[in-house]
Amino acid sequence: MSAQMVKPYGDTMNDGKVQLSFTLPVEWSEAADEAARQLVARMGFSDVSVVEGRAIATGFSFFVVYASTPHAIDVSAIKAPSARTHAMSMEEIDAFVAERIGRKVRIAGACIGTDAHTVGIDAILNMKGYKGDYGLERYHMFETYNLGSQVATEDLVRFTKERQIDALLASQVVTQKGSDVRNFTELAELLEAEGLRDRVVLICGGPRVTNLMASELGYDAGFGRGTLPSEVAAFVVTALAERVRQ
Amino acid sequence: MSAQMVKPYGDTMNDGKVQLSFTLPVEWSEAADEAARQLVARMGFSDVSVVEGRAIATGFSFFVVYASTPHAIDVSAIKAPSARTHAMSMEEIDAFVAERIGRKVRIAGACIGTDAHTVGIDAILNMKGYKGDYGLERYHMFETYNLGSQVATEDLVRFTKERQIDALLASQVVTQKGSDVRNFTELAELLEAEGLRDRVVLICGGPRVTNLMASELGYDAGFGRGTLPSEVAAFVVTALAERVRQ
Amino acid sequence: MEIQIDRARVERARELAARIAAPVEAFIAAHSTVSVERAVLRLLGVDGVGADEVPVPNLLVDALDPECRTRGAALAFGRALAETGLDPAALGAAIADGAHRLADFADVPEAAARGALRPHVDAAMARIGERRAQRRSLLERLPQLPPPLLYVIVASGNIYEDRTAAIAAAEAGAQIIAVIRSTGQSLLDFVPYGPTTEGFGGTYATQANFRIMRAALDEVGERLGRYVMLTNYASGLCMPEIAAMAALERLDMLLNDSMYGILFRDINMKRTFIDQHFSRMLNGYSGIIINTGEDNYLTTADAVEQAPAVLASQFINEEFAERAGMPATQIGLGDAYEINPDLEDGFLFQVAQAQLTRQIFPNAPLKYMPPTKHMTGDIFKGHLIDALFNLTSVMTKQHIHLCGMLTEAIHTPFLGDRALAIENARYIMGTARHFGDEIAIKPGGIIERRAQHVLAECVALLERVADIGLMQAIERKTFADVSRPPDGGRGFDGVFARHPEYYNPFEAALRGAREVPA
Amino acid sequence: MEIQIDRARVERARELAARIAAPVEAFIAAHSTVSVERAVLRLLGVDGVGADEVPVPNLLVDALDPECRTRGAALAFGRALAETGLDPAALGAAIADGAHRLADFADVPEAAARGALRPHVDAAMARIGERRAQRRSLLERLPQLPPPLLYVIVASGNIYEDRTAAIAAAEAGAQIIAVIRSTGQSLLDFVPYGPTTEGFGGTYATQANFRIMRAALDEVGERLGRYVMLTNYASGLCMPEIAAMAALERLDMLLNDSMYGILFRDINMKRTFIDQHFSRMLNGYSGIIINTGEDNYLTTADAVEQAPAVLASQFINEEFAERAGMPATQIGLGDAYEINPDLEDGFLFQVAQAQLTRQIFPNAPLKYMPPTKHMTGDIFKGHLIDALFNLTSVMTKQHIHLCGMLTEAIHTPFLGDRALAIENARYIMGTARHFGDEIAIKPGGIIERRAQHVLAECVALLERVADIGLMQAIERKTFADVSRPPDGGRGFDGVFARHPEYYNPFEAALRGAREVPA
Ligand code: B12
Ligand code: B12
Ligand SMILES: Cc1ncc(COP(=O)(O)O)c(C=O)c1O
Ligand SMILES: Cc1ncc(COP(=O)(O)O)c(C=O)c1O
Repeated sequence: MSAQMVKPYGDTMNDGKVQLSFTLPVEWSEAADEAARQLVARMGFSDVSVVEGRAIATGFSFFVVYASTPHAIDVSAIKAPSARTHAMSMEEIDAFVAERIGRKVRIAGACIGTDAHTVGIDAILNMKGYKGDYGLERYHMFETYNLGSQVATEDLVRFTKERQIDALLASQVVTQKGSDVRNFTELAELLEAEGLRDRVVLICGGPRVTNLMASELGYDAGFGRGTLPSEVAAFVVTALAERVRQ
Repeated sequence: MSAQMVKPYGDTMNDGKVQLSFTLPVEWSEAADEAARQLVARMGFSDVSVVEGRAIATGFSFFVVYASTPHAIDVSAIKAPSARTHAMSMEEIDAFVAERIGRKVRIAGACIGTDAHTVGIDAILNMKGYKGDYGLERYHMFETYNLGSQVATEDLVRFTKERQIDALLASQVVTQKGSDVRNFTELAELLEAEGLRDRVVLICGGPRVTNLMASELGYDAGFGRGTLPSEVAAFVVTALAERVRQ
Repeated sequence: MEIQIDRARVERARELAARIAAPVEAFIAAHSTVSVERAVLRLLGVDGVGADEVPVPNLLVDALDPECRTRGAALAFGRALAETGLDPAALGAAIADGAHRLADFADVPEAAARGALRPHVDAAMARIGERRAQRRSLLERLPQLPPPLLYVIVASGNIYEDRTAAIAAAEAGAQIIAVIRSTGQSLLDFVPYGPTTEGFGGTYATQANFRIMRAALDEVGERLGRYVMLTNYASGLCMPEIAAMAALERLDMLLNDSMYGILFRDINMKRTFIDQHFSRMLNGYSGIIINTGEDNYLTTADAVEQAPAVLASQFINEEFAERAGMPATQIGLGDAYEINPDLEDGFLFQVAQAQLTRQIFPNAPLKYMPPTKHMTGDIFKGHLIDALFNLTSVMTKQHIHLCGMLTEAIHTPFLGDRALAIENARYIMGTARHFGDEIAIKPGGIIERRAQHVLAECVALLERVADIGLMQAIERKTFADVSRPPDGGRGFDGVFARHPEYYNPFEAALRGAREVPA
Repeated sequence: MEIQIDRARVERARELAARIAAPVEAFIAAHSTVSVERAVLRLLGVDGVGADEVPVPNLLVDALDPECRTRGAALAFGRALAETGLDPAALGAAIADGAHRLADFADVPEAAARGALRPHVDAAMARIGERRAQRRSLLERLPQLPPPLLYVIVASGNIYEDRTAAIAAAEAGAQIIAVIRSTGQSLLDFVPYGPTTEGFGGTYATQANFRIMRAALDEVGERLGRYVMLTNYASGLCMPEIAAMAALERLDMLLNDSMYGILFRDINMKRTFIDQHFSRMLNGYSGIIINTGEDNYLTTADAVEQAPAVLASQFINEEFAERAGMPATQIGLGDAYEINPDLEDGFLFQVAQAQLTRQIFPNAPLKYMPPTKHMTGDIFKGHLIDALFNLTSVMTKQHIHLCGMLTEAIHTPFLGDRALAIENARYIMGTARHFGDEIAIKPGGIIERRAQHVLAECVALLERVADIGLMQAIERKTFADVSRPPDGGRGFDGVFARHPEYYNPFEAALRGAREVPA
């Protein structure tokens, strides 16, 4: 594929226009505006325009800036395959499992670590589903376990072993101080240590998760904001069917 | 003065947090989000988080990003003196002129080039003034000429010569394609060429003008957004009084 | 939602507007302008440019001797048509390159001239009629979403970038696209020619640009299943010509005000009054909705104080438009959301003004302009001011809704800005869709008192104008705080008195078609 | 602005709430918990930590043998006080380091114990009374701006960064600062000690942190000429202790709900009911406004469907608070703006709910929570959703207004986010200050019908709960779609039946002071 370099677009191709905003811990003055301008210039931007600068508190000023970046990115070189590619309906998926796997698929999901944000994983698992798309519990050919929130990775791994889980779904919504990456990594390593990694389709999800990040963490797939249950189901069964074939 | 390095402040000193938004001329996909992430990383940011990425039209996607910049700026080294430093009331200024200059000061203002945005320069000149601060026409010791909009620099220079203007106020609101800088420069050069530059206090203004930019363009002062007439008046009379003294 | 207003005051305002317009109309009837004549030639089929890019219609009208001009360009041109047997386009070209001179045909009898014009007049009327019918059938097949109709501007200077931007905006939900003109085009006494790619703060209005944009919007309209309207500017020295071009290229709206050019562009008032009349006759027939420019009173002075002037201008614009034969449904009177955002209860005043306008002009497709003056570099706050503007619009059932841009104080809109602006309008207008229907305004409260005050002050203002006459009133700074002398300003040299035998074939045709009151 | 609602239905709901609360109250009266006992010790003056950072109140209560515990920690402690002659702090320390054992004083007569406690009980009551008086006089001298009172959170994890953030927010216009607790603190069965700088998604609630923040806000309040309120969380396993600490450090508000911990933190229901009662007795006396947690129903399930549950919970919270002796003016019932922004007319539903709550609880300082669930990474749209939330709040006269953050879906607020959020609220609430007073709601319209529907459904729900009993109802998933068994959940082991001779000196003192119904 030939390179396809793109730059941010304001109103003309390749103008490189970007909007920025930030707070500086300085008292506002015209010099503070100038400091903001020089700071953005130092970041490598040109045509820096500080369009707003004002005091927001004693010792703090807020800025809005427009500027042009010289950087471009070759979009043809981006490797970020989506996990959401196998579009299938619930009925199709059930039929697919019946035919290609020939038994119920066992799926377990949990919000791991100290994270208590279950709404996202519930949206994937609960009957009701998400945005009109039914959750995995509703699939005839799935046996679904929702372990809830704040599930320790050890407990999840033990459960996986005991119940011979086929697909494991881990959720992380809190991302502060990298807790999501830490917990996901811990889970993958523990599965590996227990010799279970190859036996499960391992999936992570959450609003900041990307499929790329998931594969870097050793997961089979990652699902981000707006994921629909059927997208996850389709991925799981396709991946399982491939293993069956091998 | 010792160096005072500051970085953008999110919620902790020196976290370097910056918000960005931009459009890329690419169809939205998860790979587009990744392209946005890599692009911002290429700009030199770390901890890049693409918190929003979506199609806004065929072939265009919009992104909101949070990231940390490694750059800091030494605010103690910023040289950007303000022109708004001599706080005086209208009455004080009139008294100052009477005492220190001893005659009425002749001031001319105009919106130069093809710019027709007179609201700003009118705010400085007209009786009524701006935000409760009277305009220069109201000062007893000023003789004020408002030449209006779209005034060619030659006409303004001719007028300056004919009426022996003491202070010249030029406004530029339209900044597209650098027209403001071009027009301001033209005016300064023409005054120079006519040998008038040293005889006038030369001031520029407009929403994107800074005092620093003004001095780089060879002006005595520059006034930006939110300028009050009395700030301009105070600068003019102080500068004139200094010339008288010299 | 309804405000109690004194209907007698509204009646009185309309009476006064009629008294104000009548003498001006008499003046209009006795005069013409170079731009009216050029518009007539354009309608007949004259187009193209000669040496130095001067448009052929200009070459022709400029070539008329003063006496001949007073009879109208049509007669002179008709004589040449009769004699040469050429079609109008070819004849125009021939005159432009010196192969013929209009003066050479002075002896051709007037009846022959009229006869030679007839088929071309009929053809033009038919073509415009077709455009109008086409719009109607497209709108039936590809219905728009219910109003407020989201309207955005494109302004890159390059018609091809504008096209990209317009398509993107339509996809995002825009229903009307306006191509902003390059700075100062309104002061040019000619219309530039051909597709253009270099404008300043906007893109030149040319017939070719109209065509490019119309084609793009028709295409995206088919794809989206809803008709996307196209707008341009007919203010300025070439008002009638742009109205003619817009009619031919099926634009749907035109900025067109009876006084804007006088007050805000220092165009001669007589020139403006005559030009607006003929352009509005054309707009009426071509089904184009005009957008008046009352928002300009609010951007240049205090919006709370200027409210009565806005209403007065709306009455005057309505009156002039009706006298040119326009139905209320094509008179897009302007208003704007320009009150200082930091004024306590400013929102209530905005609601009062918007609802007052809605009630006084129930059939007008009101054009509601967004906050501009008080927008700053604080794009976050700007987005909020736009949100309350959007809310006011949907509450008071405005018709043409210009989407405010969070970057208004910064640059002409980026593609992404437009997407955010449309998102803003769609969110607010969806979540509060029927809010206006669900509430009643408290009798005697802040909102109602404000509306009544504005109406009362407007009547007082119109009384003063009616007393001294509109031209005098404009000279005496009654509007927008500027004084314009009747014979000053740009374009006065293009105004001339009609000879008793003056002939403009379209005037009669348009009157016939629309039964314009004489 | 007023919605027609069926007052009989409101009466009925209150009757039902009383029927629901009565048996629970009887249960409460017969039980106590470890946290209640620790709170008693804290009020007496016991503080500090022993080995392994275990708080002294925990060491003491854990040291009581089960039988002795049923009579209340006060008696055992009183015996030791009487015998040793130490003051409570010194005695606590002595027991913590093993110099004394509570069991050693079992023989001291009860009357002596009560006598030894008396001066310390009086001193605690006096100190809390002083704090309350101090608040009142500060509020007189440094009056707040009129409501909605802008409330923002700080949540850096480090009390000193929080202090910086709080001062900045107050300067920007915030009137109430809440320090969000570190994740999971509500599940700790002790209160951490001392100033803390490492929290996760929030900062630990400790008495030292309360003091640091109180001092900072008092200082900025003096500077700004308006009192700035401080809030923290009393929910969780240590509700009574935090209420005690907050009373002593002059916090102004506390998150405190009669069912939140049960439903959303899986805390044992008996523990919660007992704890909320004693903590509310304290809150009542200390003048602290409680904030209930109905917003949680809306963030975890569909906001349109959950509206009746929210109202039902408000009635139940009101009833329990009144039974603990709280006046209506201290019962900050919760609500939230959580309807899907893309729902047509969703804004009308929000207005209906907010106005309904306002009318049913006219004297409650309602706490209005911002949109959170439907906030996304699109900060521009998020800012708009917050704007309509702000508008709804000022229209319906909410009292405690949590400012929504445009970055809600992204991170705990940055300093700049808070400034933008406050700017949003101030702009909207200024420009639309009296809008709510200026409009009437259409009878029988969408808004009114929605309000009536929610009320009717709420009554139906309360009928069901009254029939089966609150504990049973919770077990049967009546609230928030979760089932909690009466003896399940965290902290059940800390619940115990009172001995007939159980003694809690503050219960009597608080009842005396506020004439709490028995
Ligand atoms: C609701 C909510 C809560 C509720 C949670 C209730 C519950 N039972 O889940 C309550 C009130 C309890 C809560 C508490 C807290 N919260 Co909270 N909360 C939110 C909120 C408002 C919405 C989250 C949500 O439900 N989104 C809706 C769901 C459907 O979206 P989703 O999670 O992205 O899920 C979708 C996809 O991501 C994907 N997905 C998610 N998981 C998975 C897993 C798999 C395997 C797959 C395939 C897909 C998938 O599919 C879903 C459907 O498309 C967010 C703000 C926001 N708007 O995002 C803050 C937010 C997440 N909370 C936050 C914080 C800090 C907290 C607290 C720590 C605050 C405190 N100090 O007490 C506590 C901590 C609790 C804990 N121990 O984790 C922060 C996190 C900051 C960060 N980035 O780290 C946020 C962003 C708010 C903020 N700005 O401060 N919270
Ligand atoms: C009002 C307005 C108009 C009015 C102007 C009426 C008039 N008589 O001035 C009208 C409608 C005519 C107009 C037309 C156009 N406008 Co205009 N307009 C604005 C608007 C909304 C407000 C400007 C304003 O009045 N601000 C209020 C005054 C008080 O502020 P100010 O100018 O900053 O002045 C203060 C200070 O800067 C300072 N100051 C200013 N000058 C001077 C001089 C001196 C010596 C000193 C000491 C101080 C000083 O003191 C003032 C008081 O504090 C802005 C958007 C915005 N919100 O800023 C767009 C804006 C300036 N316009 C714009 C454009 C593109 C145009 C047009 C080209 C559009 C077109 N294609 O037709 C035309 C061009 C006209 C022309 N030839 O210049 C762009 C400019 C983009 C850019 N950065 O280059 C803007 C930013 C809008 C946009 N986003 O597209 N406009
Ligand atoms: C009626 C009308 N015409 C035209 C314009 C555009 O300005 P110009 O005169 O540059 O065409 C405006 C802009 O505000 C307007 O309101
Ligand atoms: C009543 C109540 N208490 C406490 C909290 C805070 O949560 P935690 O249980 O972590 O203290 C909330 C948050 O929504 C609440 O509504």
